[in-house]
Amino acid sequence: MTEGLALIAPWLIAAGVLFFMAGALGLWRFPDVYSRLHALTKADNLGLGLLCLGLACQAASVSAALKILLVWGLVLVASSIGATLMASTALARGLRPRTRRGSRDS
Amino acid sequence: MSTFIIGFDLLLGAGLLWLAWQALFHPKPFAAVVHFMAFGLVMALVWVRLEALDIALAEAAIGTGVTGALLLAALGRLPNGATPRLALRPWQRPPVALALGVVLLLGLWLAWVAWQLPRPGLSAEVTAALPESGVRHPVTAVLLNLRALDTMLELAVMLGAVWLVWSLGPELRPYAPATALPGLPALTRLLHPLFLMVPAYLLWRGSHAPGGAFPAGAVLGAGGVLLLLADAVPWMQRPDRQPLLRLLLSTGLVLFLGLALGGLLLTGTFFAIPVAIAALAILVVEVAAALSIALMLMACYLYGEPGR
Amino acid sequence: MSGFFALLAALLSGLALLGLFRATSLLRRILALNVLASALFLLLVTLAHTEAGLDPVPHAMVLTGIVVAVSTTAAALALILRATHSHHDESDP
Amino acid sequence: MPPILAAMLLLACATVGLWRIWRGPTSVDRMLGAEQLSTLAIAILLLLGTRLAQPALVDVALLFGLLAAVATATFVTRTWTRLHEAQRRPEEAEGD
Repeated sequence: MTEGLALIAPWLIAAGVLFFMAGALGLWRFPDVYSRLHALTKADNLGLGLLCLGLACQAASVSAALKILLVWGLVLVASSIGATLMASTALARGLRPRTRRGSRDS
Repeated sequence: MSTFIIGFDLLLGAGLLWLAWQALFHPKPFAAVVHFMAFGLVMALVWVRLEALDIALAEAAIGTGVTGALLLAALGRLPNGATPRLALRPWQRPPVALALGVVLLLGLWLAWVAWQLPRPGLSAEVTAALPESGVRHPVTAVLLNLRALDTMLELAVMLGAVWLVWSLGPELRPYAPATALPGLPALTRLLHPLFLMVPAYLLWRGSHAPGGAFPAGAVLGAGGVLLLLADAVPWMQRPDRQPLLRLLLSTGLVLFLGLALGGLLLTGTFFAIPVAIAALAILVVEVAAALSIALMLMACYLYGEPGR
Repeated sequence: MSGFFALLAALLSGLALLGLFRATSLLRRILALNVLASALFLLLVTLAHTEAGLDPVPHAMVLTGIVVAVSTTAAALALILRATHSHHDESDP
Repeated sequence: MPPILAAMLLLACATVGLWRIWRGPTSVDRMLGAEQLSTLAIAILLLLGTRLAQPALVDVALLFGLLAAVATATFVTRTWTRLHEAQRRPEEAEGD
């Protein structure tokens, strides 16, 4: 059981880093605020989740593993609600989502 | 391995310099403030790298959190627009460049002089005094027993800042948000248990590991700021609760003074805490100091006296 | 290694002084003061690495310094807000 | 994947956040850049915490997570308020 966890942990961490890179790519290249918000919150939280799972598999004790997972849960709550707050404020302030090719960047 | 660490250091240093440069010279004030918040974040990583975990905790809570919130709240009230660039006439450029060069050289020279100073340090003395201080973590021992006078004066400075902010006039009422934000109360409710649990944990850890009253008070204060944002602490504005608020604000300082005078009575020396009660006394003072720091941060955030 | 961080602190404080002198807005001056404070904290903590191990006294000083820095920032921001608001009240009516 | 290599890759991702904070164009973009940096810092701290066997690093990561929420909430309730609404066209509403 423990050996299986130790075997799977590096792959989980690598997958997490991959998702972080995908989020960074989205933040860099996506055309408007809303798509960048989408890319960042989804990819980063998934990346952090996989990374936390991998690190929790390697953790020294169950309580340490639980604390690492607590960090993930906290970031998940904070960034998902934060994304909603920012998106609705941006919409109310008149930033229009990009709808078709050729429309201007917001 | 060590190449990796050197690369890590270089990246951190380059990031810090870039962020500081942009925080000071980016034309837009909002961008400057966000750069400064990111600067605090990278600074916390630097503290971790330098094995100063107490400072990393305090910087994470205060440098990025509370200072950033203060600056962002102030930005919303300041007239916006890019700040005017400093216009220099052609003949002014050489002397200004000369002055800047001299300043940079002076900074380097001062750092070099400080670097060359003999550094015996006080770690041996602190380690020797640790058994009599009542705690096992040297930084907490220095803060609350060995150099407790500094900490008390620091609380007094903070109270003075609150006094100054409140004396300027009534609380500045916030402008309405751009839209209804139903997520905000949910965020507050979900995060609130953590904002109470984490400071308690940090206080408990402070006696034997990095933690203690300053990070705990800062985290509690940040939680209080979140409550203020969601309008969840109406009692702070009620006129009949003002005496209670003032009492709580000064609790940390008053208990510290009581400890100092108690030491004077019991042992004949100002701030000499008897070993037998040191652990308990430090714990009580730490709890009161954390509570006061949290409330003082919230009080500063109102930018004026509430209930007036 | 710690020489690198001392150099970084010197560069940061030079940058902060430069920003402090060239700033045209009060908010920028506050940012510059905060960067300067961080640079000095960095220098202090770097100097706390001695042959005998970590010196806890500079660490405690920096901890109190961080809290003092945030309270000065709050007081200065409150002063700036009051100054700009009274200016508007005079010019508006 | 060795943790140090993972940490280096995450630091490489951080350059995108730095660029986004500098470039904007809107203030939400800048806040997003800062949020990405804080998530990356949490990930790096957790990696280093297990690598160096320093459990206190997890506490620092926890604080980063808590205070990112405070920054976002302040931004939407205090900075991007109705104050400056009438002063410019909505397309360039940068809130700076």
